Amino acid sequence: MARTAVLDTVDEAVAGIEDGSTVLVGGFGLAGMPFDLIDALIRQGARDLTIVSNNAGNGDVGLAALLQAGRVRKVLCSFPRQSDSYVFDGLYRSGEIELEVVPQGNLAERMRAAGAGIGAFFCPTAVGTPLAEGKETRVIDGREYVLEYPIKGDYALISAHTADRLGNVVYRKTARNFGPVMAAAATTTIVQVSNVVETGTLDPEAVVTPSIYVDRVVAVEQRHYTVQGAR
Amino acid sequence: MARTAVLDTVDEAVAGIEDGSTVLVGGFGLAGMPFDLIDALIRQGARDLTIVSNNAGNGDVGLAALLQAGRVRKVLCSFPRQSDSYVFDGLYRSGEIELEVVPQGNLAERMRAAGAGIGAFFCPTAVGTPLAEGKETRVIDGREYVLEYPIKGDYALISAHTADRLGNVVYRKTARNFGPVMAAAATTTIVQVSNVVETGTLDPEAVVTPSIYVDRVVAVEQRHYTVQGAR
Amino acid sequence: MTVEHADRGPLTMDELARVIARDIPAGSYVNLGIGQPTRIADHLTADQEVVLHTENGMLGMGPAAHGDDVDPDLTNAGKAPVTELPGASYFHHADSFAMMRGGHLDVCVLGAYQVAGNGDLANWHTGREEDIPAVGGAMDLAIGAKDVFVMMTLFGKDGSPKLVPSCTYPLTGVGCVSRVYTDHGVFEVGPGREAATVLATYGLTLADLAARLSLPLSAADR
Amino acid sequence: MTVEHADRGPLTMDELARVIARDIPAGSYVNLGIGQPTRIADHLTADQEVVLHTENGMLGMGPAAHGDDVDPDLTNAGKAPVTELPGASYFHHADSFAMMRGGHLDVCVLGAYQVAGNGDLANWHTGREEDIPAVGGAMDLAIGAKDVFVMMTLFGKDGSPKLVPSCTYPLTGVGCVSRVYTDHGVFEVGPGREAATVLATYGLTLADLAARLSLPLSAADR
Repeated sequence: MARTAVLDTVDEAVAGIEDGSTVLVGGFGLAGMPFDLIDALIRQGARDLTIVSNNAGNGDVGLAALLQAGRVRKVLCSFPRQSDSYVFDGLYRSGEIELEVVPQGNLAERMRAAGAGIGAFFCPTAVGTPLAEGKETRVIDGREYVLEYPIKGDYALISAHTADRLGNVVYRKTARNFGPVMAAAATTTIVQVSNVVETGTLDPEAVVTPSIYVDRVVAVEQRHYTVQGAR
Repeated sequence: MARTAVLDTVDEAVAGIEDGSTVLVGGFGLAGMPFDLIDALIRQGARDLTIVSNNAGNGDVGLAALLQAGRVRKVLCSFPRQSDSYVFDGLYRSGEIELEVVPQGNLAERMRAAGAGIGAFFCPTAVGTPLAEGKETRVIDGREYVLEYPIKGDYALISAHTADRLGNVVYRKTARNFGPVMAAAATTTIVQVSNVVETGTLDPEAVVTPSIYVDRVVAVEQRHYTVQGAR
Repeated sequence: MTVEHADRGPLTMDELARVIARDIPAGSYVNLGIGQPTRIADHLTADQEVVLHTENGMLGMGPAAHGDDVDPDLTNAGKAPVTELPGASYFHHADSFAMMRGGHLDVCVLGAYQVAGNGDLANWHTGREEDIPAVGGAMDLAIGAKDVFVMMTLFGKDGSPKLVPSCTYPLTGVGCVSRVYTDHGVFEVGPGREAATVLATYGLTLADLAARLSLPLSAADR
Repeated sequence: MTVEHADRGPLTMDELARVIARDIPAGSYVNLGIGQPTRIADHLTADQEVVLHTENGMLGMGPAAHGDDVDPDLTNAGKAPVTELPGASYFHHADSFAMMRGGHLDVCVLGAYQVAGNGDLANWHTGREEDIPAVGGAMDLAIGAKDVFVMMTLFGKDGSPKLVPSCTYPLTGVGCVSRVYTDHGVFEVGPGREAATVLATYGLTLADLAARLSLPLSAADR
């Protein structure tokens, strides 16, 4: 990966994201959602994006705002339909966006496989369900499995708690969620954090995403939002 | 898994290990080697064991002592031959022990698959080498992979640094090595630690092996040994 | 012997949650699905020492958070704010679902649209064309615990049974449910059974249930 | 243009280590295999900001530990005591090999018995019946970095070349090596090439090398 760049603005952090890119977007609902990087991506203007994220946006912020701006061609996610996913719902019903529903654990494991150099894996999830239709299956040791392939990203946008200047990252509580998996699954990983600290400050035993997976870091002001619904 | 048992002696900790069991033994060379549990296993008497470990014993302590006691039928490991692996070498040359050599990363990933419920995975390691002979291969996205299967353990013997009474575990430095992977890959996981602390003392962000993977914990006195060669 | 509680009405959801809580073995690691199963947490006793898993990446989840305890970085799988108990640990999504898929959880309790006598589960999709499909962790949870319990009403709003000979809704998992807890009775189901075993009834007799359900039932042995 | 250093002897292993160290791009994540490649660390400069990976579970490995700094819990892949640099991190074996196998390391430098012009590598087994096979992380390392360099003497003790048209020893990896650093010259190799490109010679001319090696060589373009 080469040295991690510690940048001053989110706009520098998302520079160069090409039209047609596959972008992994962290977060589970609002926890760990990289709002500032997404806002910058909207300003940056890349379009025809494929977004991989657990959800398909809440209210009209974050991912929902990116969708509303018409930049997204396709969404891979586990749970698009939420009480406040009206932006996605509208685009989907009018046929303006493609959807691939992936079980949440498969979403995580398929990205893990991409980061770990695994070509494909036999997974017990979804056997015998509509989400396994058309997929290769095999019985191993008496149990049936479905063959699943990696999901790689061109970019990952992640929100975390603290990074050191070398690019090591730690998260906070359940906001960790998809961050470490996406960081390893993308060619270029961009992380927004609340704090950038000197290298040597983080406990080496407690680093969650080692710097090798992190290409760009940018500090953002902590955002206050209510837990359910829009900020 | 049910509640983790915090035991007083290593002999209680290894009680019940049956003849013919597959035992995953942590450690990379001497770092993270569960010496006290292995010594207890020798006293316990189980035989006809299959041992999965990175090496096949150093000097005449730990795994080497277990081998010397004639309790091991087969070893799966990545690197049996070392400067001080004379016990294994002798048994192997006289045909008294079976050996399956597994590339180190495959050893780790195959145990990871066992713990993660993956039926098999396509792996790029060893393609075109003698260690892939007779194995299923497949070209995915232009790259060739070998199909690898999980390695499950009946028991795992692990050395770690600290456990809380609930069974959460943290390690020290590179002695972490195979511990977390083996803990998840075994039906019954037994961990020797230098310290048992009250539940709530470990930082939840820094727990490496969550209690769900740990069945038995026992505190042992810290052992002083020189890094290369016997203690 | 099936325990028949015909002298009372069906269980409320809260009473049902208490029944399930009592059946969860001490020391278990448990995932409570979003919706009704979440209530079970309120009925687990401290000396059961049950550890709750939430699939977004935590063991040792505590009760719902209120007021100043709300932390946007600490939510459950339903995205509601929760708290952290002593002995908690955090991990990422791949590790969290590996924990489930690897069979390390003792019990998972899920809601359902339908459960079949062979243990098939349907709880993710109504099958209606106009509904946007959304699966979340349902399929991973369905195959991911040693015991998968279902908590649901026995009958739908239209009176049709939700415990059925064969699911008509799209499946979440095949043969994965071992026990079905409902307001009108508790049932053991699973692959290879000739009949669902009725462990208890509430507000109806075993005979009443047999008349209203179209799958074979049998009384419990003990 | 191949740089010919025919007016001097072959490189010592220490000089060779310095040559390799200079060629490692600044900011790289690098794994140095056990044996000779370990020496390269001594020649990396601070402003290169190279981060060393050791496959037993660490990034940010520092120099060898001596005396009171020896910690039995902190060793490298050769099981020798090492130190920790600021910004280090520890991880378990599956994560460590995922890091390699996933192609995240920039450079890996390995020793070898033989390298072929097509990039095939043989460095784990002599192929002799009586030798106990032991592979360690060799096969994972061979396929696990963006660039795999080999550091070796060009000729064996019996004078036979170790850079060969085709490996006769059991393979470690297929077409995985991109560059071969030896005491007598530096070569670019890899799948699909008609000839190994000679970047530099030491103690011999390009013509000398062509005479002593049995694989096709070509001069460097620039």
